[in-house]
Amino acid sequence: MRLDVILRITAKLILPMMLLFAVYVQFHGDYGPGGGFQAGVIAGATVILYALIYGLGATMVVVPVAVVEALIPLGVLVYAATGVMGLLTGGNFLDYSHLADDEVHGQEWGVFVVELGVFVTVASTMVAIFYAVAGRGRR
Amino acid sequence: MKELVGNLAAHFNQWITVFLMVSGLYIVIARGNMIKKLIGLSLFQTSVYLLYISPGKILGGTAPILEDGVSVYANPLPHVLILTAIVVGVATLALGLALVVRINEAYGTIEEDEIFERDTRG
Amino acid sequence: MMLLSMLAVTTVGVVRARNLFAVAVLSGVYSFLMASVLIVLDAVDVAMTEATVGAGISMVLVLGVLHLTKTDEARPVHRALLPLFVATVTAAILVWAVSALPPFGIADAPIHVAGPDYLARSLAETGIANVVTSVLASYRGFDTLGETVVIFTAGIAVLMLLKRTPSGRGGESS
Amino acid sequence: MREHLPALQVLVPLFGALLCALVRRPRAAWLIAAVVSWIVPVIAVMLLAQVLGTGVVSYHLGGWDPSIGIEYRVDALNGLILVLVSGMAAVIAPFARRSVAAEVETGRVAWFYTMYLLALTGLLGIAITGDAFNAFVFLEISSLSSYALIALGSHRRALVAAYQYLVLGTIGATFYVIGVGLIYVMTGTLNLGLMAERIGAVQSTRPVLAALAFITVGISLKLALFPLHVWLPNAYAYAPSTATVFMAATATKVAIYLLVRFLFSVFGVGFVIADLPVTPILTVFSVAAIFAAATVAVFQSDAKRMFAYSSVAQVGYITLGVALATATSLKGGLIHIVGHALAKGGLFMALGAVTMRSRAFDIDDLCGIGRRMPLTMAAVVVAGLSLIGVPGTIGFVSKWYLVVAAFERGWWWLAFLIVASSLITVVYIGRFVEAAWFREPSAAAMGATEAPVSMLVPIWLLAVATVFLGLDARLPAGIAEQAASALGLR
Repeated sequence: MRLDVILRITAKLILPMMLLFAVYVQFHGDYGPGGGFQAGVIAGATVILYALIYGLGATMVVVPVAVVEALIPLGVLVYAATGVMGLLTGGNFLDYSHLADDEVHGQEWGVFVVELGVFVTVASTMVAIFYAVAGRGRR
Repeated sequence: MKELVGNLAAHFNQWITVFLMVSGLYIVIARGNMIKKLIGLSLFQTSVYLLYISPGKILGGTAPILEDGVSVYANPLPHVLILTAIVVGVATLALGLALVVRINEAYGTIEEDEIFERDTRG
Repeated sequence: MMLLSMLAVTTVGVVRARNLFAVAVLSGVYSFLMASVLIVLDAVDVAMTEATVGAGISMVLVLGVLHLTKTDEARPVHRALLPLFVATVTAAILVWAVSALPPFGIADAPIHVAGPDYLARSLAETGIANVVTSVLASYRGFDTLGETVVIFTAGIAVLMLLKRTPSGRGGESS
Repeated sequence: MREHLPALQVLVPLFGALLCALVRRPRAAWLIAAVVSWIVPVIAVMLLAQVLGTGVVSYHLGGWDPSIGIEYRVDALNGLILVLVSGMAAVIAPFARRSVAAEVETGRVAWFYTMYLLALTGLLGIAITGDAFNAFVFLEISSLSSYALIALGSHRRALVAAYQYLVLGTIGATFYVIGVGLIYVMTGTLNLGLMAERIGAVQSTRPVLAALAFITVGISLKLALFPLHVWLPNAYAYAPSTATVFMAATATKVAIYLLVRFLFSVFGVGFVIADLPVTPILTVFSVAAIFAAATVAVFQSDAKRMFAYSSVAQVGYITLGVALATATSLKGGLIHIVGHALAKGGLFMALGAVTMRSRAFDIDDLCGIGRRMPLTMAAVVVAGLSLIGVPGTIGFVSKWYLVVAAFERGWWWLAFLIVASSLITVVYIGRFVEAAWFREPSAAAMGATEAPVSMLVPIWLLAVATVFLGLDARLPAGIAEQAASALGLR
């Protein structure tokens, strides 16, 4: 049990750091290595680590299954909808140039939102697969 | 012989790439264990990364993140392609492993020979 | 070169080992070595992804599934002549082809000369310094949309196969 | 909106798949799938009309020039494929509702339609794209969703079939990526059009030759060219009926399109056919497929497996049309793509209806089923006649062009083989029809009743189409001719 206490307290310290790192990787993708996919993997891993330490039940309260499963298509939807915005603002599909007043800003916005969509799908897929495998158990 | 050695040095990374690829492919075809096959498959896919990335490198260049004072960068396009390939690879692996779990439940084994045996018997 | 040789050695280990845990761990080692090679080749984004995916997700997935199945590989009952033949032929064609590729690391290889000049355009057109990001999300954004759809497909497919549904059977086959 | 049709062609099914995954209700999911399946052929027909009217349609995704971005490019060849794939989807939609409800458990129906729409997205994406790597991404979307669809079959062998397809399909896709990578390193582009322009300068270098080999083998795995077909019979036999119909009618066809695109557009007819022994090699494998697979089909006891082996044989006719590489032969191959999609789609649909009503798969258990389900089984006869190539059906038209193409080359033995192979088709179709119509009903057949209207209409639509296009093949022949001449075939 003592080990368990150490584990729980260490986890309390590490998990927020991991999430913070995920956020850093997400937003720093414009200037250094990283982006939605890598950040999504880290965020997903954070939830999985939480589940390993605090148990599946506790995790499913914080991150409910239904939410996770809805987020998988929502991430793709955010990406594709950004593309359609390009189409509606007078460009081609996935043309971000007209999303803001000038083209460069439009591109920056487009890339930002699109990476967010990738993040959502990647993180939620990882967690959903983990839930499904964990719910299966050994037979 | 000298030519061969010269070629080996110039293309060392590509020769290794070929070795990795073929080893992965060999595991996939030769082995009967379904998990081992999948690992071989991802080895095979991973080795392709080098085929794309190493021609993109320029000696004396740096990573394609623009900075003042640097003029030679590696070609960014192969990197993007391989990022996509990595994702495809892990997606395939996940689906394959899910199938293995279900096969193990349905047959009680993940060895191909035993599965075929059980199917023909019953 | 050291790294590449280590990669080759690890691969031999993966081929030979029969304990699947060992194979899983070795493939994790392989991924880390691959990531190091990729850094040497200036592909930092790819290296980061390979490390998180190969040594992270893949290994967790394999270990998780091994937990549900058994962990030792059976000895093969038949001889592996055909696979050896296929592998040898593939290797021969690849070596034959690859040894005629342009030499490593030169700047006037066709891939650079004929290739599109993302490096010159990225900052001016998208304001993004990491050219990999701008190519990924904008110039070839449609590939990345496809990539996200691949993740979505795999995610739903795994759920469909493994999740127990309320209606009971949990996908057992009769 | 008209200029955005190429993007919408792929986006409509994609959004449909996302909605299905969000809604999760079986009936709503079917409705979404049906609406999507009826919109996509409209888009495809409009695109094809545009191509035939004003020439090639090009669409720059993200507004970037094809040299740096991704281009969608529609000409007569892939316009035809788009119409075929989306048209088959439209016919399958009404059939799917009852069949899926009967074969897939309720909790997974919405996911089934998600996967189905993703497979459709993937196939349309491969067909429409003008970018070699983008084709790989969409190939994987369609492949992954196909593996999942097959695994939903009710027998445990469906899982093994899906696994085997996954392994071989991934090897095929990786071979394709290796090939594309080698060309990319030599030409510096991924755009198919630019590749075609630049490949001339490096066409006889070793990497490009190896790329040709890798791409051909890789795609051949996906299109199930004998002897790389081993995944197909089990996959078709154990997948849910709707999935079998969809894959048999579309998936291998799109792979064949990709092969044609690479051989004739990218590498170029002059190089591939004149300088390399592609014609003899591909001819040998095609003829082997036609005879070996048809012979195996004769000895199958499971009806679905029998028609699955028949598919391997029919793919042989199409690749034969590609191998001979003349305008006439490609016309034969393309018409055979259409004809086989219609006939085999109809046959597998009829089998799906039979499965739903009788729960039997073996031909011996289906004896006398014709008396209980006369309308379904009459359609089987019509579609079977087209598969054999009886005059008056589209199957005859395509084989006619193939025979003519063989004579043009002076290969009279090949013409003889094509005609002779039809006799094997007569044997296995005849065996099934004889059992269904002329034998005393078995226990399973006695319990069956005629298929519901929602299944009969699509089945008969396809059966009638094989006859209609058999009597008047001007439309597909005209499009195929334009496609062949655009590829530089004479």
